[in-house]
Amino acid sequence: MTASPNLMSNLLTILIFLPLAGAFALFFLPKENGRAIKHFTLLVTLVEFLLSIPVLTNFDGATAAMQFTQKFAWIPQFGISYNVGVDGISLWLLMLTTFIMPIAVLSTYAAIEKHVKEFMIFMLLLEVGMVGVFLAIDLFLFYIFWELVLIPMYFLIGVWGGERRIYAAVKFFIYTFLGSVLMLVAILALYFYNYKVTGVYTTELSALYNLNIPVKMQFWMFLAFGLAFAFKVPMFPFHTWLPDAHVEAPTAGSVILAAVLLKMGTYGFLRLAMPLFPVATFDLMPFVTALAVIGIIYGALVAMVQKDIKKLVAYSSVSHLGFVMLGLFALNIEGIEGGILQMINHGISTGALFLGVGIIYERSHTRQIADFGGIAKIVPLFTLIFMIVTFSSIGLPGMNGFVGEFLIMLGAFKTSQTATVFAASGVILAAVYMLWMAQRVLFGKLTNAHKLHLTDMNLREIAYMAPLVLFIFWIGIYPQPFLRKMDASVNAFVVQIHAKRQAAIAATPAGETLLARYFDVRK
Amino acid sequence: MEPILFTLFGAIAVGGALLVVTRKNPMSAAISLILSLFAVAALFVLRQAHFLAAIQVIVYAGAVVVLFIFVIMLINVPENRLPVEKLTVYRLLGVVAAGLLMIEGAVASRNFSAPAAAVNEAGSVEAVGRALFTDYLLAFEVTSVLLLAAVVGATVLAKKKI
Amino acid sequence: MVGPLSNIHEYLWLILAFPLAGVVLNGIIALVAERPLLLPADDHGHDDHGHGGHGDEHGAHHETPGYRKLVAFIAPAMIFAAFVVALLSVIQLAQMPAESRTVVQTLFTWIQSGGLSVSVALQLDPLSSVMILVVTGVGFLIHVYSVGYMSHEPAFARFFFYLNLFMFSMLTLVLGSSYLLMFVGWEGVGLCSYLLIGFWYEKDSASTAGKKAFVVNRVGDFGFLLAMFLVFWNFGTLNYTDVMARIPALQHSGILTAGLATAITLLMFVGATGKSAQIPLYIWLPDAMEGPTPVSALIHAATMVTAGVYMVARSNALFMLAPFTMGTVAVIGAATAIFAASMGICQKDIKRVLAYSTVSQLGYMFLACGVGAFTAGVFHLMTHAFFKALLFLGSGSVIHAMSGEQDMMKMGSLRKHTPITFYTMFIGTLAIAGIPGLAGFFSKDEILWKAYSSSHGSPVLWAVAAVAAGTTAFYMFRLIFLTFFGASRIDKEVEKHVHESPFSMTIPLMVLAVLSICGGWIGVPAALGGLNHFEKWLEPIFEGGHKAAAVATEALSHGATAAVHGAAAHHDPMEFILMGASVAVALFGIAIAYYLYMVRPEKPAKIAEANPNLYRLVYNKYFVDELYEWLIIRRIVNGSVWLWQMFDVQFIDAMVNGVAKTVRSAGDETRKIQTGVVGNYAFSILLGAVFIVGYLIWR
Amino acid sequence: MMEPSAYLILSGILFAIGAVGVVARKNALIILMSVELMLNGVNVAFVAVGSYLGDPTGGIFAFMVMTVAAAEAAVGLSILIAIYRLKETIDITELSVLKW
Repeated sequence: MTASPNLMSNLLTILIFLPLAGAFALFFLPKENGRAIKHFTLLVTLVEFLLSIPVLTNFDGATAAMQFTQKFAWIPQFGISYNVGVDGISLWLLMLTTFIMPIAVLSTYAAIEKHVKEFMIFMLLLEVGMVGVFLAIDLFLFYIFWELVLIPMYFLIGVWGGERRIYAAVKFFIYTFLGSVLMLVAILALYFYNYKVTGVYTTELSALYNLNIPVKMQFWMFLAFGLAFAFKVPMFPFHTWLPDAHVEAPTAGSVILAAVLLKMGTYGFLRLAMPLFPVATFDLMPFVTALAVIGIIYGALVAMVQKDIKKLVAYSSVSHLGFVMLGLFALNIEGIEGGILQMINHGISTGALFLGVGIIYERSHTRQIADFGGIAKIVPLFTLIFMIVTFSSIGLPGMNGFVGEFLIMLGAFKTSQTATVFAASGVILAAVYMLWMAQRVLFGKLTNAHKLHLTDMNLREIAYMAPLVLFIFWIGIYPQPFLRKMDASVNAFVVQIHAKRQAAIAATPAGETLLARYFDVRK
Repeated sequence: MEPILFTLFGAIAVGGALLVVTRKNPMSAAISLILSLFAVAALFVLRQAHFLAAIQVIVYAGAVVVLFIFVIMLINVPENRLPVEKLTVYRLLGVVAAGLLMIEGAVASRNFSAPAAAVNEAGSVEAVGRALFTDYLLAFEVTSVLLLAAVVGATVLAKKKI
Repeated sequence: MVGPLSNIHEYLWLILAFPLAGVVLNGIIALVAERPLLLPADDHGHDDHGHGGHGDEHGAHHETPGYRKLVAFIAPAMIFAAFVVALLSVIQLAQMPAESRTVVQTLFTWIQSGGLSVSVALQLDPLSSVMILVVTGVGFLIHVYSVGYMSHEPAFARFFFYLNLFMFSMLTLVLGSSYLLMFVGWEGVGLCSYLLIGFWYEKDSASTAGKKAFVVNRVGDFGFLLAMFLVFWNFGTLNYTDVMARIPALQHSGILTAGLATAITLLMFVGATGKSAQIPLYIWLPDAMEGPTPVSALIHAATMVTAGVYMVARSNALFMLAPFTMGTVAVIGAATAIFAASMGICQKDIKRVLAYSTVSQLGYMFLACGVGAFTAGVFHLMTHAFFKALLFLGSGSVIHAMSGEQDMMKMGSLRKHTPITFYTMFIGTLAIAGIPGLAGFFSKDEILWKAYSSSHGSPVLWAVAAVAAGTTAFYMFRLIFLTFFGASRIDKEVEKHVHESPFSMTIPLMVLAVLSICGGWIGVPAALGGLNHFEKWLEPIFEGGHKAAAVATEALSHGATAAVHGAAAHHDPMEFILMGASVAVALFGIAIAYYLYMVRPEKPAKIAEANPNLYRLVYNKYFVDELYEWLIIRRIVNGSVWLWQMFDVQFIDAMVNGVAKTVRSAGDETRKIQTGVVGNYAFSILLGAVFIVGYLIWR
Repeated sequence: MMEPSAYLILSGILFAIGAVGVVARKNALIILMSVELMLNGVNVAFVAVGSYLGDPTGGIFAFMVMTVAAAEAAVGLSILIAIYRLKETIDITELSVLKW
């Protein structure tokens, strides 16, 4: 690749703002011409994806430093700068976002008929926010993008959703917004604390990482940040917005929601909550781990008894994201790499599941499991792909889900054996709910054929499912390229938080309890 | 001399004001308003603000109140359709609150004292005119715009059909 | 050897590559050629052609499409190629010195993260060589058989796609050089088992059985996974060779205690009970008979279900360190053997009898492992693969002849119609019953003897196993008598079509029959004057375990290993007595079967009538399925519904909505301040002014 | 010479009386007149303080207030006329469209 150095240094900025330019350009397309609008959006997202490939190929996996950084002052009075960069942690999430967007757009070709222009503008705005979140290395900038994501998704659900779309959209918005507000408070507190200590106003992450925040303060800030991210992930018991949002959202919305938006929560933990507040991270680890494990089992159990396929997949997300959280909070390389990989895996597998549900929903206009049965006979190709995706979601070796889950549980096992034992039972339950669903939808006697109007996948659908299936196998069989790119960053991350924690322990008087540290309770 | 005249015109102004807020018939209230305004104009004279006193009479008594009277006659609400107003707790509370504000105003102005050698020419036509066309020229011009807007607005609002 | 094949071990990967090529080719054919077939243009595709094996009633043979011929060639050919490579590899392995008979071929690094580094690497050693020969050999025969058996199946290519995928997974399982790769194969065969059991997915019972198999296997995998984690965090590796090599050091440093070994091995054994259908996870295997019969033969008799035994044998060094686990394995094995055998007595479905028999025989293998006689376990694994595959294929041939009928009560006198099937099956039955001279006798007898004589064994285990052997002989001969002898109870309509199967099916039967006779001769025990090549072949694998156990018991190397070998070499007269006893028990079982089903055929029904409750209990498999259903599944489902409806919706969501409602109603109340009357607003302003001025004055 | 506070207190009284009229009356015409009263009260304060300080600004402010008062009266009364045409009432308690 002979990209000019100029392009390289501006690449991330281009990636962030290209969709914005696309959205702006969409204003000038006639709204009657839905086809053209769809094609144009697809083109924009494809170009975005192609532009993100140089980031991947030129990314140096040997260093933990931020790469492709670009920085200029934005509000210098407050020390706020436009500052973007990518490292081994955000790299794959960026790639996932740019990869999943064209697929999501392609999936709307038949599904979205009304207000196509507005839909596509929101899709592109959403991409701006998502890419921005993963690339921002300035706290303020991060927050801006973080909030920016909410608005388009709110409209995607609220305008193009199902019957209870308004309820779902408002619930989604308020739920996640509540968390964001808490985070904003913590950001301000951190900002002023940093000023107090260093005398400099800055929101730059690299500067804030170096702070030695008092443990008590860490505790509360971690809670504030953590809550914001936990809402987004979503962790048990803050998950109830997810099934509603997923069920009501249009297919493309569900795909993006599952594939990328949820990852923003886990990414937030990794980028902000954990490295900024390492001591609190360690001290609250058992608590988070417990919630993660509860989420795994709870999500699986509740998914098992759902009657709506989309809701089932939504609850399965709760379970899978529980695995991701378990891995991240294993706080060792295996767990965190597994966690990051599992974020990607979940994006691919669950995204594909939602696409699959969308394919049959477009034809039959029902998502009730009971309405289907035996459709394998009339849609064999769909069945094949859906089963591949199902098994990927179950975590069958040779497919992507296994590598992630295995690393996660391997890592978590070192940290907490009990948690892992329970988490591993989630593996059993995953097989139960996915296969039960597959059986009831795909297999058995074909009873409802005339009502369902099912036809097998068309070329367009094959075109967007095929890359997902490819990656399902690629990550499953040869995950090395994926793992190697994140090695250095994850290594540095683990070393850093462990070192900080050790320092904090050394600074703590012997015999002081956790409670004492946080609540000034002396024995 | 000033205290006597002040007391006299002050009493007329307050009395007229009281009549304004207590009359049931708007026409009586309007007439009482003229009384009060004239008394205030007299007070302005007492403070050597001749220009403002003149304006007070011309603009207020001459224009504004006349406008009121015109409107009263124009819409000509029959006596029996005037709002019935009884003494309620809410009204009393309003009186109490206004009284409190008055007391607070009195307390606040208690310590106000003028500089010893005050030039009492500030309110003269010349002084006001000079200030108006130098320092406050922009404000003056903007005022004219405001009045124009009011004229247009009033016309548009009061028209039956636009 | 010379030439390009001078070192066949460099081509080990071919053993996997051939079946994989089959998978790809058959998959493409299935997608391209068969997909349009499945799409119903109109309703004519809707009639019930679910059972491929008995499509005769469809009448006239259509011209076999070309792609079917292609599939019929590719699938067995690939397996045969793999078999050839496997055979050559093993021959070369045998030429190497006994101590160095471990060949590892690393293909590429699979997962590397932190301390974990797992390569995709193949390991050929005596144990895996036995396994690959059995898997590819028997697998090839069954592929050939399937070509005939499935000839009427519309989804012909899909079937072989699955079957080749299974071979690939199974070979990964046995050839993988680390626990993780074993797990890959382990889950892979589970997947294929799921797909093949549910092959006729339109039958609800089939897809349910497939799902059940997968889920129950997953329960076992749960244990396997945890065992792997324990191994990794204590040994720092998942490779067999490294794990084995590190045992002494870890024992020395006190990390590898009996407790840890027990934990690891018990968890592994949980995995084994799932895969190899032992108590309490055996329940999926009988249901797995919903799959096509060749599948039952290949997966649910000869190969996949023995994976648990392979795993235990593979980890023998760890198991030997955990006496408690050994005891558990032995007891579970013995209990499964007798329990499953008793369930086999009353079954009417010919395949279900064989299924319970398989469970029972697997119990023997675990019993062997549990008493430390891993060689005997693996030996029985091999002979069982021969005769059980034979029996299943034979039953398939019977079913084929009977146009899909599986109920033995509707058979009888088939001997005349299907002589080849009869004779081969009869040989298989003799073998499983433990008649001296046939394969089953040697392996089973060795297990019985070890159950008695080994330091881990006991007379009780022997007695249980012997009774189970007698029971086995009884129900297997019951099967033979009911099916092939006596008066015909066949439907008149069906009887017209009864015929011997084509050669593609009978030849594999004959080959397997030969193997069922001779297969045991390589392991004739020394007591009978044999050389027991088999034990010598596997010795390098199992001596590690004995050494480790010896270290654990502080009785240092030479004494203990000598003792173990001494026991094998020592000719105990007891061995002959017990041998005789077990043969007698088997003959007794056969005699009872003869009496009940040949001499007095009306008697069994009477016995059943006389003990209705007992009969119901046994016939319904002790209601274990129902117990699980009631005790576990119903609880979990109801609990989940509760969690969803009550906890999720009524509690969490109610709280969320409650907050929203509170805010809303608060707004509802406060908006009433807005009266719309100007004076009231003015009053608020006035009040505000009062307060602000008041504050400014008196602050 | 008069104490300046006397003017200020008078101003306060006029303002308060006007305020009472605004708050307590229902007749829209009277409310508008009361507003004029309040403005007048304020004017008294402006003029008095301006003259005591010898600063013409007080007068200027009073002048501005008067202008605004005139404009306000004109617009307010025309609104009143429009409302009366529409609703046939000048009772502000009946003009509560903005309620809730």
